[in-house]
Parts: sequence; C-alpha cells; structure tokens
Amino acid sequence: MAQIVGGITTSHIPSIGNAITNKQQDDPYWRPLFDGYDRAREWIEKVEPDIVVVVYNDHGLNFFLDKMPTFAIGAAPKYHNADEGWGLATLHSFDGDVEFSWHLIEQMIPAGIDLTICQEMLIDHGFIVPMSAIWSHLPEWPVKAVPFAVNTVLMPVPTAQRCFDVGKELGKAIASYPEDKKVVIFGTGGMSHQLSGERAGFINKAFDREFQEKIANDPESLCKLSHTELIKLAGAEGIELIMWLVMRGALGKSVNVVHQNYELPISNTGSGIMVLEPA
Amino acid sequence: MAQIVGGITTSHIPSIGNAITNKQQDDPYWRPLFDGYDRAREWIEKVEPDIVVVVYNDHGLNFFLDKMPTFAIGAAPKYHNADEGWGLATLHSFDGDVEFSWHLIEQMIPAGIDLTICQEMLIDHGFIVPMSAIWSHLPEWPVKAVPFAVNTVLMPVPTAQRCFDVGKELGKAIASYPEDKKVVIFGTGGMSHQLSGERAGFINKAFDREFQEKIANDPESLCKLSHTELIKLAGAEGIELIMWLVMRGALGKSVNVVHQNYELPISNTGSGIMVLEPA
Amino acid sequence: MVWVKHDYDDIPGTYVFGGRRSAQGYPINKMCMSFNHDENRQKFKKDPRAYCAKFGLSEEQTQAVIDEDWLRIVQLGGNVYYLAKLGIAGGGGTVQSMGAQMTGMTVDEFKAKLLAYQKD
Amino acid sequence: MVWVKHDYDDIPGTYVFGGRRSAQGYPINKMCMSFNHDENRQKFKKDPRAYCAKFGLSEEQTQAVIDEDWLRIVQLGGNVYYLAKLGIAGGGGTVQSMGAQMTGMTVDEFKAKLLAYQKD
Ligand SMILES: [Fe+3]
Ligand SMILES: [Fe+3]
Repeated sequence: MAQIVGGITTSHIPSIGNAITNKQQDDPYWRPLFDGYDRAREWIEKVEPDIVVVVYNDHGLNFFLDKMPTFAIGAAPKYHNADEGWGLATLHSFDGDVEFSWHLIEQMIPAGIDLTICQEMLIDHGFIVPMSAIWSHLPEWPVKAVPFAVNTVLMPVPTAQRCFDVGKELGKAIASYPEDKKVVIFGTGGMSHQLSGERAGFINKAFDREFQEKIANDPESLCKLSHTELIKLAGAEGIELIMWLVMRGALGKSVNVVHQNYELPISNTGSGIMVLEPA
Repeated sequence: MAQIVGGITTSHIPSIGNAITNKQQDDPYWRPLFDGYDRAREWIEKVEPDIVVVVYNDHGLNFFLDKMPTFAIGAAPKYHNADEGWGLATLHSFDGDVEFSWHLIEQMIPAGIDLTICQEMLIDHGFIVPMSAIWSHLPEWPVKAVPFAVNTVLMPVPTAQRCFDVGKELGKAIASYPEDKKVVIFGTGGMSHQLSGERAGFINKAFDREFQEKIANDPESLCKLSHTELIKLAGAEGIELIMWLVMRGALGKSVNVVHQNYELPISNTGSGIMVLEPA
Repeated sequence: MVWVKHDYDDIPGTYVFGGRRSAQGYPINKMCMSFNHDENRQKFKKDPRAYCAKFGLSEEQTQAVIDEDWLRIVQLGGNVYYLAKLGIAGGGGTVQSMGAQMTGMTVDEFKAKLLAYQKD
Repeated sequence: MVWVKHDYDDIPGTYVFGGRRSAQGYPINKMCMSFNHDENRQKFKKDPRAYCAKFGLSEEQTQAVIDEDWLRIVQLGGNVYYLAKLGIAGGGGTVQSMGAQMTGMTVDEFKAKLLAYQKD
C-alpha cells in the first residue's frame, strides 16, 4: 500500500526560482532561506519518496478566468513548465504517475470532491519553484508528481474548512493505493503577503508564526478563519495559505515537526518552511 | 427574491435539433415527440420565466479531456453556440445574467460544491437542443440563461447522490437571490441509450418509465443507483440521467407533474419530457 | 503501475470510458476535437495518415481510423462523443450508421431493432 | 442586475478579486494572458493601443495600461497575477516595483518597509 511519509510547507515565490537560476543561494540575503530548504532536502533524501503530490495554485499558465476550477488534479504522463511572462527560466518537465493519479481521482470524486481532471497540464512557478528549491542540484527530478491545483485567485475560493476536508479525502485516497509507494505532500503558497492595492507590501509576522504553530498542532482552529479574516490578517495573496490545509488534512490527526524556519521578507512575503511527519 | 417556478426534463438528442432546422415537426415520426414539447411550451408561456438554468453535459465543444470539470457553471455575458462537428446548424447566442450567475457561485462554492467557474463558455447541443425545442418559433431567446455542465463523459462522473445534493444547493442558491426573478431549471440528457460497443442501440422502456415516475415521487431511491447499475439498466450514455437529479434536487421536497410523455426511439434513445412544479 | 479494476469493466458489449481508456485513446480523441473546425476536417480528408501522425496516434489506432472501424476505435480508447465528429461532419455518417456498424447490422436492421423496443 | 455586497469589499487598500472585478477586468486580464508568449509581448510593445483594442479594453483601461498606472489598472479589474505578465516580462519591472508604485514609494522605500517587518 502507498504511504504518506510526510508533508512540506513552503512559499512558491518566483524570486526564489530566480535566485536558484542565478546560483545566489549563498548570498547573505538568501542563505537563511536556503538553510531551510537544505534541512528539507536532508529529510527528503532520508525518506526517499517515490511520488510528490504538490498542492499549489496556478497563476495564469494552465488556467485562466475562462474556466477556473476550484480543485484540479493532474492525470498526465508529463507535466511541462513554460514561459509564464514572469521572467523565469523554463525548467524541465515532470513525469506523472498516470495510474496513481487516476486512483486518487476514482476515490475522491465518488467521495463528493468535485475535481477537474487534467490529462494535459502546464505547471507554473507555484508548482515548480518548491521542487527546484529541493532538487535543483540534480539533472533530473527524482520523483514522479501529481499536481493538485486550488483556486486562490478568483473569489469565491474554497473555504479553509473545505480545503482541510478535501485534504482528508486526499490522504485516504493515497493510503488506499494498492502499490507500495512513498508519498510526500507539498502545501505551497503564502505566507502573509499582499501584492496590490495601497496595502501592497503588507506582512504579518505574528500571524505567520501562529499559523505555523497551529498548522502542526491545531489545524481545526485555522479552518474557522473566514476569507475576510484571512485577507485582513495575511494580506490579499496570503489567502494562498488555505492550500497548507489541504496538505495538513492529508497527514492525519497529529504530526511531528521535523523542521521549521521562518524568514522575511522574501521578495514581498513571509516565508515559512516546515517538514511534518505523521505522528 | 428569485423563485423556482418549475423544472423540465428532456433529452438533448442532436437529431431533434436537425428535425427543427428541417421543419419536420409534423412528420409522423416526429409529431408525437413535438406534442410533448408543445405542452411544455404552453406551460412555460404561462409561467413566463426570466431565467433558465440548464443542466447538461458538454460533448466536446467547450470542454475536452485535457480539463474535464465535474461541475461547471457559466458566468458570462454571452454564450455562443458553434460548429461541433455533429452536422448541426449553429444557433444564435444566449444572453447570460452575470450577477445572477455570480450569486449562485458565491452561494454554492462556500457550501462545498467545487464548481469550475466559466466566464467564457460555448454551449453545445446538450444545452441548445432543448432550448430550440421550446423556442424555435421565436426570433430571439426570450430568457437569460445559466449553463450548468456536469461531466457525464469521463468516469468517474459524479454519483447520483452527489448530483441530487448539488441540486439542493443550487435550489437554495437560486431562492436566496435578492431580486424578483422567475427561474425554470432544465434537466437534460438521457433517457436510456447506448451509442457504442456491441450493445449499441440498447433501450430500456420499463426502466425509463420507472425513472420518470420516481424522479417525480421518489428521487431518493434513484440516488442509490450506482454507475454500474445505471449503465446496465440505461445503457452507457443513459448515465446522463444523473443530470435530471440535479434539476430534481433544486425543485425541493415534492412536486406536481404538470405534463409527462414518453416516446421511443428518438434516434437511438428513449425520450421522456416532463414538466414539474414545486408542490 | 496499477490500473485498478472496476465493476463496470465487465458489462457485455460496453466500453465504459474511464481513466485507462482515456489515457490510451487520448490522441484519437484529441484529433477528433480538432474536427470542430471544418478546415481540419478537410486537412484530414486530404491525407488521413499524415493527420493522424500529427496527433500521435499509434499505427493500430491510425489503421482503425482510416478503416472507419468504429468498434476497433472504441476498443483502442476512442469515445463516441468525440468520434461522432469524425463519423458525422468528417465522414458523412450518423450516430445510427456508426452504431449499426458496431453491432454488425445494416442501418435498416439497426433502426428496426430500435423500433422493436416500442413493444416492450 | 444585483451585485451582492461582500464583507471583503471594505478592507482598506485592498481590491479583492471576485466576480464583479473579474467581469469588469476580463479584457485586461485576457490580454495579459497572451503575454505568456513573447511574440505577443513584442506586438504589444510595437503598438500598445492597437493591441488593447484587439482585446476590447475600454478607453479608461487602455489609458491605464499605457500609463502603467498599476493601482488604476487594479481598480479597473486587473488582477495582479495576470498583470505581472505585463509588468515583468512585458515591461521589465518586478512585483516589487509594481507594489512600490501602488503605494506611492520608491522601490528602495518599499524594500525598507518590507525589511522593517523583521522587527515585529
Ligand atoms: Fe502564489
Ligand atoms: Fe448527450
């Protein structure tokens, strides 16, 4: 049977991708952040996952406002990155695990999760920056992937509670796959940031710290946050934090925090890397 | 407040569209079917709806297997028909009611229905054939529309129970719209038919008759049908009948049957037209 | 690599379209989607084999398409909703002529079979 | 025609992107999506006004785009994720330079403001 060996939380800020492309990891500005990724990499090299499920939002590469799914899942043999107009290098493609993806789909839709099934899917910085932060030193990605996209762009985005509940179903679906596979789930996006309006450049360190503590030990309390509260506390784009709840829902009742750090500002954003293991 | 004044069930068979285009309504083969539509039209001219919500499946005009939503809703100012390669005349466009659509979306997504939001949406024969069967005598469509697309093409399609539950949320959402609007909901597709395989041309009259009776008086029992049971009983494409349950869920606890007929074969299909009013 | 089995896999004469078929038939169905545009239907007619190659159909899939062997196409992952674009506007058939061929009947026999359900 | 009001409409300095803004800004955001392709970025640069017209931007929206007045564009329905395609690969800016302009600061002032949160 497949097994969820852990979860990783991380921002997916494009400038992290540029720092990697430009080999700036040891610059004084970037070193503390990449220390966090080094710890995550050490852990991941120990657990040796076969598959990563990456919970992220698309920022206008695969999806547009013409057809905006609340939750979308990949079931493609290959996931290509491409020019998204953000000035990022285009990275190499990910292999999918088509049968594993379909198993998740065939468990989740009958459980009342109304997924959009994607048999072709371009992956943008929301997906690939975290992968790059862990594995840029390798010539090829050492895992297969399942992209799991959440609408965090166009209101109404799914509620925090719904994200957590969807995560629970995702976790059950993974655990019921009949083949031995080790799976790591990435919850990407956030933490607090706001990119537009007169309030652009807003960060909330205290909130981010509390969110990190609660995502590990009291995720149910985070499920009660309304979108308006989240936007007030974490900034308009801080709403991306609902994606951490999908990951957390999949990990089960309690977790051990293997690693945790927090840095700000990374570009406009509070950045929190965490490595969690099911307890 | 908006009010659901009734629901209409109907197949959306392309050949009905061709019969209308070719003005064959009075041919002996077609007359009994169009008698049913005449009764539905009489009813609809009496209730004078402002808006129709059309529950249908796309057959490869707006959606493809690259991105297949379980449930998708339109929020566009215009919905255009187009060549879908089925040899049908391209009909004129429908006006949307953008604010009404957004109200439904803003009620349903927070209620845990994971819609795909479509701000551009082409409508295929699944949507437009029933509209044409009612209103082909008018130079313009006399109502605004909300397309509500359900995946019935690619398994796993949503369960019958999920369709009914989604219909209930749709009904609540409509009823809470603050403006006075009269709304009719179309549940399209079916009834029994199978288009491919050695079993192509399968129809099940007894099942269709029972389904018509139960959709009115005991929809909960239909919710218990598994996909495999439905395909065995109604044919592979008879699975479209799950869409009638979305309509029925929206109508509320009990209904009066204003009109009902059943004709077969219409092309390869058992055709059941019903007009239901909330009791 | 495990395709999980479904209870709908064993319905006689019925090819339920799910993940496994959709993955296999993706090139066929994607090609058929292109037939929503008449210029693509014309391109296909001019050189079917080259057109199939552009969408990555296997040799077996290509041959079935060229033969308009609908049952074989379905067995190789084609879905009837997309195939209709090839069979109707592309090929001048109807859903009934496609169904008749898949059941080994003439169109008249197929129609008679459908009519017979009236007596059920 | 009723746009229902939301409690997120009144967060100061914040333009939450929902139905009303998305409907209004659809042409802006659709144009920005085209900037995923460099040839479109070049076409835009050659004749911004003509390019905006092709996507049906209003006169006000067109002027705001030509002025690179980010706050105004956001107020007229632009979403920052799509606008970044215009501001970065299209215009040579950064998310920070766009943010600085929207808050009436220089980029250095904006960065200093962000750094100051370390002390919270
Ligand atoms: Fe993001
Ligand atoms: Fe249909």
